[in-house]
Amino acid sequence: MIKIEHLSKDWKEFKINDVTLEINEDEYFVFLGPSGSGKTMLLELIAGMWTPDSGKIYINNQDVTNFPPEKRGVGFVYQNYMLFPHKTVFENIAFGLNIRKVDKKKIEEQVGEMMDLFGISHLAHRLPRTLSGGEQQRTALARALIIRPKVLLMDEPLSALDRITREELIREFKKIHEEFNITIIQVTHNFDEALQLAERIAIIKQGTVSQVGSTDEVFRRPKDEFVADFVGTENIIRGVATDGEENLTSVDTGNIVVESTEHKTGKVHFTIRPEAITVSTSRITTSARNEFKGKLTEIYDLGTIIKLTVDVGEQFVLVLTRQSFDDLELNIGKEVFISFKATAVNLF
Amino acid sequence: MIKIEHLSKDWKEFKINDVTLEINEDEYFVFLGPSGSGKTMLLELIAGMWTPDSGKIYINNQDVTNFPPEKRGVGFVYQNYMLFPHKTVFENIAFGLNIRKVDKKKIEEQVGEMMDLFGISHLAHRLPRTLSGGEQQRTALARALIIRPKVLLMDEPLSALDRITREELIREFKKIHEEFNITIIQVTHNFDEALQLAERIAIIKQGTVSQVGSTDEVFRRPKDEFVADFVGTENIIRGVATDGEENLTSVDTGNIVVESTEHKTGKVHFTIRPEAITVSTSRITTSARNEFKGKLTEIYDLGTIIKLTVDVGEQFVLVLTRQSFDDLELNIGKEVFISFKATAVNLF
Amino acid sequence: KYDYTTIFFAIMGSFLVLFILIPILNLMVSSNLGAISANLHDPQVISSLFVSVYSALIATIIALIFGVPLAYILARHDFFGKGLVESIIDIPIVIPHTVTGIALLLIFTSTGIIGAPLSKLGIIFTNSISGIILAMLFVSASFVVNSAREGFESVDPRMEKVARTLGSGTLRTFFVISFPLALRSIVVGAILCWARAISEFGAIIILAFYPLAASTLIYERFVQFGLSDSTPVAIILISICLALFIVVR
Amino acid sequence: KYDYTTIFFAIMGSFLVLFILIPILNLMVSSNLGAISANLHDPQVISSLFVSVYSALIATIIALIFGVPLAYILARHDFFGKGLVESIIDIPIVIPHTVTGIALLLIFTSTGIIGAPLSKLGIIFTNSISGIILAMLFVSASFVVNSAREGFESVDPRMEKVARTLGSGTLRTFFVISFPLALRSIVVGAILCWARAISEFGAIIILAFYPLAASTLIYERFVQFGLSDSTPVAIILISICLALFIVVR
Repeated sequence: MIKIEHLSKDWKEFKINDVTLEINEDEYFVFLGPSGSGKTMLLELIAGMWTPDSGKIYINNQDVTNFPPEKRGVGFVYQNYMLFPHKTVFENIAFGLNIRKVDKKKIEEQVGEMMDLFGISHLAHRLPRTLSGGEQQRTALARALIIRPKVLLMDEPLSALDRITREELIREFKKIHEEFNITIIQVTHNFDEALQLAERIAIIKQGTVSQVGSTDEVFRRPKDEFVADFVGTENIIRGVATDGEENLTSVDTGNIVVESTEHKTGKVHFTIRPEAITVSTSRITTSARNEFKGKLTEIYDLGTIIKLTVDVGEQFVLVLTRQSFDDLELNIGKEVFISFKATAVNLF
Repeated sequence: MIKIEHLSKDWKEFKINDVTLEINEDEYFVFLGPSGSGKTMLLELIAGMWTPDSGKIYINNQDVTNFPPEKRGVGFVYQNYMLFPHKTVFENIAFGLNIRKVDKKKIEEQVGEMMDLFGISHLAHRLPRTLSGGEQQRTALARALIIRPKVLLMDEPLSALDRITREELIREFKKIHEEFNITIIQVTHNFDEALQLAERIAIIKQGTVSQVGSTDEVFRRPKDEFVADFVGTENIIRGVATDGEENLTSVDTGNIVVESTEHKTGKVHFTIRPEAITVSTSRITTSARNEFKGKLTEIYDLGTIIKLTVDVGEQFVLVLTRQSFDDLELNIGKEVFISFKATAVNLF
Repeated sequence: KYDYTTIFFAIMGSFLVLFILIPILNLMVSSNLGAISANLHDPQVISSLFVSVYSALIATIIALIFGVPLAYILARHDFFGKGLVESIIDIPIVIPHTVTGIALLLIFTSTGIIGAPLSKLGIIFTNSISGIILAMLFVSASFVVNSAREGFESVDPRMEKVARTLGSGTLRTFFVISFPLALRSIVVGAILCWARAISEFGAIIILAFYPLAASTLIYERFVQFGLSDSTPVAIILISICLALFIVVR
Repeated sequence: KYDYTTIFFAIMGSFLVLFILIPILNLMVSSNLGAISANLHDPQVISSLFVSVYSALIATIIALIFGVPLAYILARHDFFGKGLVESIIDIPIVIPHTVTGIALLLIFTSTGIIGAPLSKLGIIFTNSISGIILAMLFVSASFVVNSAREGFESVDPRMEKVARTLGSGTLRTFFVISFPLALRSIVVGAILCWARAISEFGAIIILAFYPLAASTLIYERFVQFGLSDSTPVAIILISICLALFIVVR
């Protein structure tokens, strides 16, 4: 549906460097990356707000690289709403139809429908500055969708909103995505947002695409240290990998040997997600290939969950619920066992 | 140690309204509140950067209400570091000693010690703009601590930093708090930060203190809907409370009846923290007084943990680890049982 | 409530405020209403006021026509030589007024490189309203450019980008979004431009002593009849300027 | 690469840039080096340049002494009447120059309310350097105040607050933190103030025709001997101003 080929653009401190990417029809796609990674510029390039230095952009198999924004048929929603402050909510939403010289009665009808859909009909004659953040973002969405774009581009649409409004809008985004048969590309730096919304994710790092895949792939198999660190894997440990028995790889960190089902040799990093590690106070027999005895060195009370650091030669971070924590009667210095499956050890 | 009595200040959109508060010697105290709640102004009032409209501030039993900042003996650290950009790291840290006309050799010695403590000795002759956020904040801390203040005030000191630096600095704050025998008051809008650092918390809401207590108290027994919502309790449900049997209170929501060990009658709200709810696929016998059968309606994959919504007449949100989730083989529409103890039901 | 430093600074600052305020207030009260009203019936005064007000208005309109597009370019684009263009726009502020008159006269006199061809078309700049407008435009155009630019810079370019995605072309976006949102700044710039144009004297006196502009008339009266005869005209002119200044604020 | 709207706007904008640039360039090349060098040996030219440069310098120093504290107050405090003070500081920009001269003369002449007592002390403002300085200070002081104020506003007040908690009093904080960090803006303001002072003509010619300031000399030469004799002096004066202007940029 959208095909980006070797796209590059260098402007001031912003940079897009040889990005190639394909986004499928009706997909909910998320660009995830830290601030300053160029993800907003990539989105604006798709919308035609910049001329790329090189590369091509196709929408529906049509080369739109040199099309101005008004000819691309994309809707755009910004973090700060960018409503026209001198126009009412109604006039803002009607803007795209007025440009298209749509019949006045039809405009009223369509804008009315849109306002109903987003529950903002009562705000029709208010000016943007009198609205809450959530109301403004709904107006911005209605304004973008009324021209029935093939693609909806959203730049950090939730970042300026409070937690409750954010969750409401996440639900509305999902609804829009289903009801409008629309391709959505959303930019965010918030991994939780990406997890809740995206079908596929591209991790953007310094103007390049670091990894593309389903949320689960990116989350469970981060491709490099940057992705792992960005998506929040806590355990990143170095070691030397050698072929082990039973088709497994043994990784020697100097202090412990960890087994993995992945294949790689030489100097490697491995990651294990905190929730893949089980903790117990006595040695138990399970199917986990990796089991180590160590000392509990740190306890962080994070409210909903407790985060522990266990030293078994290497430091491992793991999480558990408060109830499990209470049941195990853990305290600092206590001797504990940790175990994790060889399939949970991700090498790179 | 610090006593605030009926303190009020009204300035532009900022407002402090009749705040009375006591902070103990060597306590790590946190002002927690949403942005715009006036928590920074409260901190700046303690530092003497404003003249209050009314009320008194005592430090060490001395009325300092009309003292200028330079006479209060407090250290101050801002979110954006506020290093003097035309001075080197060394000169920044030495500033307070230069003002005090300390002997030049002594200054070098003391600044050297401070820089060693924060691991920034190699940056001594660099200008602030060439430093990373973490390095700048360490310099700001060293600058504030070198004059050995009785009180250290910190305004969102971690908000501008990345996750890893934040965790490093949290450890250093704890170290400073122990080693310097200092009272620390920190302002934040981040509940996790408060949980990890604070001995006691004051929740600030629109210029007033909404609740004061140990982190655990505030977290487990939010006093009103604002606090509950702000600290992130997900289950807030309305009902009518009546005295039940066995010295318990029964709360009828219209759809279910929940039992609580707290005492209140009439229209109430109750909260249950998501991690206090257990989910199972078959009815099990436990000590939990509240057990309901319902349907799993929503699953949110949050990475480390899975968040479920279960409809048992009322909607309950609960969290569990990915492993438990996999073990229970849950999917949307599945019939499940939830249970929670009467002691976990908080009425207000 | 305030510390000594603030009080000391406030006292120092008051001197400057009073130094500007007192001569103006003193001027306003230093002539009787009879003299002012007599001057308001003097056809020479009326005609000179008309010359000043009208020329300043034309200069402002020309400054708007050419200055607003320039301001938009400066607010939205980075290009090679941008700093140079900005400097050129600001130069008239620092050029001595009589030098401005000499520089304009050299080029617009009927033998000058621009004046010669135009004089064949019957457009004469020496001692004509055109010359006054020319001098005024030169010294005042930067006010329109700088103020309009500030106005355009305060309009988030992403707002224009959104309008573009909604189907609006660049020119239409300018007229429907950017211009209305910057209008306040443009109007302020136009009024400042007008006031600066009316205040000019040095360049006008060299380029076009006649037809008498109000500021030239004040000078002529002062030289011929002395202070008391020039004061009423000064009061009338300053009143017009201050009225407009208050509108801006 | 650029769309039609941008190109059209750029063309419109160029007119204004050229309108300002061409007369200045033309002036710079319109006299031979011989005439300029002859004028540089003319004691009347040298003395008039000295009067302008010196008076502008004194006016700038006075503006700094009183303007910087005022700028700091305006940048840091909100008080009743602040808008009025800001307006008063900006008023000289919109007052016609000859009106400024009349207003100052009325009050500083030897029979004026301030001039009378000072004349008894031997300080005379009519036809003296003091008068020229007075006129210059009136029209140029706002540049120092506005630029210094911007400088102080760019210094985060929380930086001053931190310095206070470290034991530094308000005056010391001003000199050790605020002033050094705003210095660049203050210097820029001072140079603009100096350039505006040197450019003044209308107020000076009324208050103090003698001693001849450079801009007055240009006018006198123009009236007595015509365009070609005033041009070399104009070139010398504009060169000084442009040199300083380039320093500011």
